[in-house]
Amino acid sequence: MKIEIADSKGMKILSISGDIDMHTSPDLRRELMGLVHKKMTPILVDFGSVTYIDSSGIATFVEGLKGMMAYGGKLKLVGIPPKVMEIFCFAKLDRVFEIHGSEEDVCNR
Amino acid sequence: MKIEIADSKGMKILSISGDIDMHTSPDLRRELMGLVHKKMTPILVDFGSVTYIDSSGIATFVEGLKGMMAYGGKLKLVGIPPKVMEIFCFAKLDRVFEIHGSEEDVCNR
Amino acid sequence: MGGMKDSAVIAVPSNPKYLSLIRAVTATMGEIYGMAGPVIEDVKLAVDEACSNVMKYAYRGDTSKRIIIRFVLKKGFEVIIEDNGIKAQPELIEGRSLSDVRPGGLGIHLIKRAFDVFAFDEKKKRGNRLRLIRHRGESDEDRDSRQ
Amino acid sequence: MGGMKDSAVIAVPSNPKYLSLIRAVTATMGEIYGMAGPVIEDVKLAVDEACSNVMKYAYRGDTSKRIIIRFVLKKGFEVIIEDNGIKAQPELIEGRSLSDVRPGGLGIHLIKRAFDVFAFDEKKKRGNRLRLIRHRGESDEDRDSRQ
Ligand SMILES: Nc1ncnc2c1ncn2[C@@H]1O[C@H](COP(=O)(O)OP(=O)(O)O)[C@@H](O)[C@H]1O
Ligand SMILES: Nc1ncnc2c1ncn2[C@@H]1O[C@H](COP(=O)(O)OP(=O)(O)O)[C@@H](O)[C@H]1O
Repeated sequence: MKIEIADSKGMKILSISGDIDMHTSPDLRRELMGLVHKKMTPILVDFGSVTYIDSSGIATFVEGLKGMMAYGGKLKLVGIPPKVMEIFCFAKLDRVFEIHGSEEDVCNR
Repeated sequence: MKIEIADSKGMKILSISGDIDMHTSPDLRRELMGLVHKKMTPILVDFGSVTYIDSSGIATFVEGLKGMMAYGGKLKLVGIPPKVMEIFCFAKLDRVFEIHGSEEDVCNR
Repeated sequence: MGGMKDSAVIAVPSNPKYLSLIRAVTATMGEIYGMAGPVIEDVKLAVDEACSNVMKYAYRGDTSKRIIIRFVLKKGFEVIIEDNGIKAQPELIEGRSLSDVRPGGLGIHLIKRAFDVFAFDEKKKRGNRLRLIRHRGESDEDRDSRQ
Repeated sequence: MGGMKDSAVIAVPSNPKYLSLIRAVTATMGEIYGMAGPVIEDVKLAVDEACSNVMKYAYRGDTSKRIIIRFVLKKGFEVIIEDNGIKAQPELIEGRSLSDVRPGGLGIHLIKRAFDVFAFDEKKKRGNRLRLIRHRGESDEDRDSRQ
């Protein structure tokens, strides 16, 4: 897994590539919670190159979202590939997160 | 590995996809030598979707070529991906086979 | 395979960096078994979750131990995961309700949607032996394992 | 990994259908070790060739036996392949000249271009234990292992 962080008009963009699992999610957690502790908003996470996610990855985003809700921040997830989207759906998180540009019919298979 | 055989103006086209290894090369051998025993020519092998080849695969094509030389048949290999081409080069077979549409500079790395 | 059953065994350190290896082996065993692509994804994730739990709960993060995973391809797709760590209390293992949004508690659900059998072997003295079995469907493709 | 060395072991039937598993494990171990992509390809092919030879020569095509492959990631990338088949005569194992065009004899060359050490362990009583080691280069990427 690799993470790139960019700035665009005050918006933080986190681009993730590769597998998110219990080995790599601690790095993701550090980056994401670093921004959350600084009360950044909005934070956009680009999932375009994510090849895999397990429950530790999902838990990391739930933690980030909860942290941001405390200060009214916005977390946007974009470009989630179908295989990964399917896990969000299974976890009933497709309505909890603000998800853009992913085929939601993956949830209704 | 999968093999599809097609006919085009008397030319036999063998399209191979997947991994060619000691498990799958017996199937390839059966198909190729079947055509060779019928003295077919030319035979065109499309490597476009081959993802891997080992020495058993290389040996199968050498056997096919030798069989065809006996009746003056022509064996043409097309669309060999760089990773696969590199093995033909290493085996010094890039000048032995009639290879079309592959980057030969793979051989001169 | 003649009389011998189709099986493979892998032993890896209890280090999360080996989860990618566990996934690669699971996926390839699924291919050898003839599973459809989406089923392979479910099974791969489930085995990853089960092994992550061994690392977290049985070994409490100690990365110097071993996990042994045996795959048996018979009528069903069977995965047996062994450790020498703290014994699990199967009656306490349960996923939390998915409508309760908080981190954690998803793994067990992901394991149980991919496998029909999730059972700890009572006979093992030290450590744990978790047996996961996915029965072969009419066609694994047709099977709708999603909730 | 603490004091324990980074290693993984896999045991598979001596059936060519498990070569895809052997390749998947080799490639993933290469990734974990930090090898560059083209090096992984060479090493994967070499391990496939060595295991194909075990199936052909040590077990003479009997698919009901076992092959055990141990990967040890230390200073070098080490692969130890064990069987219980017919003992190899290392002095008789050699690839044929590549300018002599005929089927066969390529495998040993492919193994030796990827690995610096190719040695049968004399101490093993029954069967064979082949040790392959690829030393870590300055950068595995820079290393030109091609002939
Ligand atoms: N191998 C195991 N050994 C002991 N306890 C376990 C094991 N696997 C799961 N558990 C228990 O079951 C609970 C639910 O597991 P899981 O759904 O994977 O979620 P999480 O690990 O995120 O809490 C865990 O919190 C843990 O208490
Ligand atoms: N594991 C082995 N046990 C016994 N003999 C072997 C083994 N590996 C290779 N050999 C011998 O070395 C020769 C060269 O091997 P190789 O280059 O792989 O080519 P091939 O198997 O196509 O002949 C073989 O023909 C065989 O005689």
